[in-house]
Amino acid sequence: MPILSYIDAVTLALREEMQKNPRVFVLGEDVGVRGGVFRATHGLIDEFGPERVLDTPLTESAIAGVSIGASVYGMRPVAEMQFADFIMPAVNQIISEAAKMRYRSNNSWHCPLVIRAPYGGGVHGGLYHSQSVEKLFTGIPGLKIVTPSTPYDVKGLLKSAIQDEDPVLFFEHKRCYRLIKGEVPEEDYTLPIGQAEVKREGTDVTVISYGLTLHFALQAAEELQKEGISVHVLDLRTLIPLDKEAVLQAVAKTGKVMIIHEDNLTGGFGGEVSALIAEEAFFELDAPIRRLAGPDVPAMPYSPPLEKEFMLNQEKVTHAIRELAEF
Amino acid sequence: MPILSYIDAVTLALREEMQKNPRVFVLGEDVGVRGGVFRATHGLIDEFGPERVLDTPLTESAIAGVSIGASVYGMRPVAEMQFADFIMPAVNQIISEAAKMRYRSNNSWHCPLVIRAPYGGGVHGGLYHSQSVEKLFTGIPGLKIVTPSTPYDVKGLLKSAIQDEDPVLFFEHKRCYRLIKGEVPEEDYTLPIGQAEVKREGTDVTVISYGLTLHFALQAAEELQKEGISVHVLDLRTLIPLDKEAVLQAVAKTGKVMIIHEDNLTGGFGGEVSALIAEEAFFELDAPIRRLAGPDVPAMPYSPPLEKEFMLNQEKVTHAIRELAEF
Amino acid sequence: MGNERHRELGLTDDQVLQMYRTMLLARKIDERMWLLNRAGKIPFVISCQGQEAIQVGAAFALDREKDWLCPYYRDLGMMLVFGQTARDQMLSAFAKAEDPNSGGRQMPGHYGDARFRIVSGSSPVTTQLLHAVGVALAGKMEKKDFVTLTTFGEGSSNQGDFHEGLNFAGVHNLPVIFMCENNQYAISVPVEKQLAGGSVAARAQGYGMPGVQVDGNDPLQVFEAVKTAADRARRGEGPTLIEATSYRLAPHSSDDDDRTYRKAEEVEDAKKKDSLNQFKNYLYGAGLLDEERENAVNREIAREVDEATEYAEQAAYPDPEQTYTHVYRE
Amino acid sequence: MGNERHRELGLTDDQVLQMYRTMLLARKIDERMWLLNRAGKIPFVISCQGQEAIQVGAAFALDREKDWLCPYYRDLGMMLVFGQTARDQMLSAFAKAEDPNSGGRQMPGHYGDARFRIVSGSSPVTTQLLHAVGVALAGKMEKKDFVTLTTFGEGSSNQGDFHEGLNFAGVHNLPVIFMCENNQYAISVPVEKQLAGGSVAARAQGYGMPGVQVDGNDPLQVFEAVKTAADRARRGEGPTLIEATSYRLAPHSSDDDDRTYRKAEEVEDAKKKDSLNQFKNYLYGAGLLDEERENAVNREIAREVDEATEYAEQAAYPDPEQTYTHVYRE
Ligand SMILES: Cc1ncc(C[n+]2csc(CCOP(=O)(O)OP(=O)(O)O)c2C)c(N)n1
Ligand SMILES: Cc1ncc(C[n+]2csc(CCOP(=O)(O)OP(=O)(O)O)c2C)c(N)n1
Ligand SMILES: [Mg+2]
Ligand SMILES: [Mg+2]
Repeated sequence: MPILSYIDAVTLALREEMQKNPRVFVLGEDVGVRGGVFRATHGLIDEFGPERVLDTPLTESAIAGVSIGASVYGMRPVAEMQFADFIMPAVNQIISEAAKMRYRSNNSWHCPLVIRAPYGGGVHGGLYHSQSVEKLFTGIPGLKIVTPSTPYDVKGLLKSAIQDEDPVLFFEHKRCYRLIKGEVPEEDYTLPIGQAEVKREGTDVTVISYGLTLHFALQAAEELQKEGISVHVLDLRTLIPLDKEAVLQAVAKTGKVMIIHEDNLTGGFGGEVSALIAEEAFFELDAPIRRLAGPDVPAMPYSPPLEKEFMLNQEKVTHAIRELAEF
Repeated sequence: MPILSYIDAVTLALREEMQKNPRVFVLGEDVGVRGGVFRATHGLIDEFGPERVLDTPLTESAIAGVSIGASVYGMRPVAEMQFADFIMPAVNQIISEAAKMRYRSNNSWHCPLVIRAPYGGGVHGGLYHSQSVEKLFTGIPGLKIVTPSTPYDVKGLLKSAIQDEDPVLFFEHKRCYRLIKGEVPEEDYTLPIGQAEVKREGTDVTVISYGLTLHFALQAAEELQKEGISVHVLDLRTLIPLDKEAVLQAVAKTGKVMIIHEDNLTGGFGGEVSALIAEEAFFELDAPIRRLAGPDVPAMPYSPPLEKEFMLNQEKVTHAIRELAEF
Repeated sequence: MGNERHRELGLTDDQVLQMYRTMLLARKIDERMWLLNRAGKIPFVISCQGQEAIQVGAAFALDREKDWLCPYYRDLGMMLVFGQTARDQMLSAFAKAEDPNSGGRQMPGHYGDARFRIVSGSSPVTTQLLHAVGVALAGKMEKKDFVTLTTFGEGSSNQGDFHEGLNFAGVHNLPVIFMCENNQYAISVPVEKQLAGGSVAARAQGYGMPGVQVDGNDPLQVFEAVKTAADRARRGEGPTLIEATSYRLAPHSSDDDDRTYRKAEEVEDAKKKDSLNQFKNYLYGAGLLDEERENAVNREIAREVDEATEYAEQAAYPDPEQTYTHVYRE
Repeated sequence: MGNERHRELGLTDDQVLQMYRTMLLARKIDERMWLLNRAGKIPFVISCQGQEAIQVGAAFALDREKDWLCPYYRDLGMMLVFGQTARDQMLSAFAKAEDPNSGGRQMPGHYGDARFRIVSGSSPVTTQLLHAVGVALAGKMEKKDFVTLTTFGEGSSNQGDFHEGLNFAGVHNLPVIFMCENNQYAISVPVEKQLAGGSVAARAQGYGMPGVQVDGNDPLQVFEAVKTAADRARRGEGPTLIEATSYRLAPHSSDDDDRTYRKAEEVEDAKKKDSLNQFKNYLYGAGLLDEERENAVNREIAREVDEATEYAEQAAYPDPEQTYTHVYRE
């Protein structure tokens, strides 16, 4: 199987879906000739022409709103927000419009669109090119939220997102783009949205995570294995709909739970996962539910020592899991 | 002490602060001659003139952004979003700008502004005049989020918000506006932002809530008292900063916790409160942590039977608490 | 007013009578809703009164078999032209299960009807402009020749989405018509405090598209402007901005009290220009209407409104279980 | 170019020399940053190259003791006029604790300096226009006579906040100057794909304010336009929109590769119009500069940039604990 980077899996999924369905098109800032500032849409304009690879004006609300209109008509727009931080001007269109189109029309209309957005830090992006914004949308019924961590999952889930009949926010961790590589089958496969995956089996501590921090968890698990601590790692992959069954099963495996994400602690999705567990798997628990997350400051600063302080890493994760294991 | 309605307490707090500080001014849609569509700014234009009671164009991003600029200069704008649902176009200004002004300027600049917004349902407002939007902002460090439930708290907290040196979102439950009345001292008092209050002492079940549902909890407690169930009711009053100490103490009181809010269950602030408890008061718990909240649908429908189904009420709350008490 | 104007515009006598009838039907449905509201039977009304000429004139200029609409909450007249009935309106007013717009989920005035290519709208103003641009983009991509019309108030024209929508449509030269229904108030805020420069149409130039101002009390002027814009759009010449000015004859909604911000005389003055009277006079002048025929139309419409009201009042509410459906595809 | 133009505008010989010197200093700081970036010493640069005349010309037209700025990320030249130094820029480039804009928290180019009434900016474009309107509103309320200048790119002028800001300023007749620095690209997207109608200045009419187009390679033209706008604003006559057109001589940022979307020849052509050369020639023609004096200026600036670089490179990073401070008032 070919080894692809995380971002190449994005491009591949887009290309395959565009080849298959002429109604799929991409739009966003610099997605055309430039191929995207991260190069996620590289080469698509050559293959599909400027009509299906649209450079839009610098207007996120329009990118979302026009996608809604086009998808209501029956197209399959895949919009790019250049950085997840810049999704903010589109919040009204996403929350008031996309999320509610089906519900408010009593199922007469729906808008099958995908919004891709690179999120997360560790790339010297400073306050506004490093944010995790998933928490803004996980509480909005009507949206699906996908946050893959591996190239394999990226391809399968992005293809599912494009085929989905409801609006999907597809958050790509930008630090993973070139850092994370993995096997990606050449064939046309999809992965179901709403299904978590056990990325590592273990018996002492259950880690629940997604995105970049999932990799820290896997590295930490490897490390801790040497100390005789066996870590069970669940990759949520999709935040909404949340795979509750998988979460509860993962908790039952060890009785000790650590939820990890890069988004700030307070209000982050970890709270939701924790609340689910505290309500539905309370008697499986052998220890308090721990969360390890970005600090409660407005965003990740630019200066290297501050960025480092904000970001999680293998060391911090290992330390936290070890502590919980010893609880 | 005079008995005031919840909305009259809003008006009174505004008037007092405007009298005291000439740099306090209000702005928003229809806040001038019309006195606000709910009449919260009624009479202010007569007392303070159109320069300090500004009817703005129909542009929420401008209302927030102009308030930021004015407050950076040193004014004390109190902006009204006509309905909390219409705060969405202002999300970029609130999250990217107001919340981060102090942090990003390393404390050189700050923006002491207040954004008031009527939220919540039960007023035949349909999908877009009934939403609870606090969950969009509780995960944004740099903002303070206040959600009072009584006229007394409204006056004290709104005055604190206006005097605060940081941006405050002040969410007023619109169903409370004329429904909830209470004693409000005439003197100039403030209440500290970030302090919860025990609104009723009890020993069997702890209810943690805010806004309209707090009143359902109090009514339910009254009812359940007759059945011999003693309910402890904590009113968060401020969501951010969260009064963790008060939450943990309230949990310790009974060991059984029910968190109630009108906002949707998933992603609602209840998840955060539950996670706090599951991490820091785990060994105080005698039962799973329960959440009772709005259903996970996009918003509250208009048709009476659907609105009723969506809304919590005393009956539903009583039932849920009883169940937990019997656990 | 020359009484041959409609023929010069290519409208038959039957068509203008139909226009008048639809304007009147819209007005009468609206008036009935206020009565129902004041009687405590429906919780909310938002009114088309004063804007019927704009809505009906515009809709008649479109192709009702293929064109798309992204309307706003006052467009009752337009909905009737495109195919919705008095009964549909009343089902919506009573929030009954059969309401074709939303099954009773949305407040009245929140139109949406897949049968007639009317895209579902929300309450936050001006968002629909971008949907219209998106529909138009899709049409262009699919090489269809329909046009998309979207409407909005003059207050709403100050929202960011207006700017982003017109700019996008201009850059991509899309077959979309932006029509502002300038009724001179945004709730209590008059145009002077709302709209720098005072003219919505003047903004078109900044997007390289025609900006047209018409008398919104004259359905034929509106018809002509929209027809021209639609023809232009179908020829691939891109978008047009139209500003049709009239006056909001009723309070903003049943929750409003307009006496707090405008004088009764001002409203009375505006009523003198009421498009319904003006257009009726035109039809009288053209010999298309006389007292007898007018009475017949009035009776017909009254019956239609009565029947619709009765039906809707009797109709079933949605089942509470409907609260939980259609969040996602099922 | 008549070589007396600056005197006609009320600028002394010293002042124009100072303008030139500041433009050059900005360019040289910018060039050094690219070198530092390519050498791996700083992670990011965003450039003012090609826009120095706009920034310096505009800033000279303002009152540096009382006027307010809400700039954007390319306004290095403007920052220097208002009081920031080469050292300040380098401290920011190296993200050191002493960076006056943000203590190293923000990327370079994210200006903000309370000493000089420069409001802190963010990355999301166009938000600062509304802050400028707010500052201007506050000034008007407090009966001050300062003006507020805000700048932005032509791509950014399509954001909703542009529209809402100009409209608000127009309605309230506020002393604010909106200046677009049109460098013809928004990253890879050229004006034609960005800006319906092709002109930012043309949009002013839609807000009832003057819209002025000037050659952004000529600091004197920019000076004149901003001076006129500032005088107007101080007289209480309200806002002005200015579009100053030049060209972005460097890639969008150090993360960009502009060869993927524009031809080398196009950039070369633009370089021929480089404001630094043109203005130098003007000063030569006016007898204010000769080779000797030019060399002296060059040497001075080189030293200034060297010293700034050295200082900043040696300076301390913020302490990691700084991650947690100033979220709220402490
Ligand atoms: C984004 C948003 N803000 C506020 C409102 C509340 N609101 C409803 S209608 C209205 C006034 C609209 O005025 P205009 O656009 O002129 O339309 P009109 O009602 O006069 O037809 C306002 C402020 C809203 N619906 N959406
Ligand atoms: C809201 C938002 N969307 C996207 C970006 C990413 N971005 C940064 S600069 C830029 C182009 C800006 O172009 P223009 O306004 O012309 O200014 P220029 O850089 O050319 O000076 C883009 C798309 C951003 N900073 N903010
Ligand atoms: Mg209006
Ligand atoms: Mg540019």
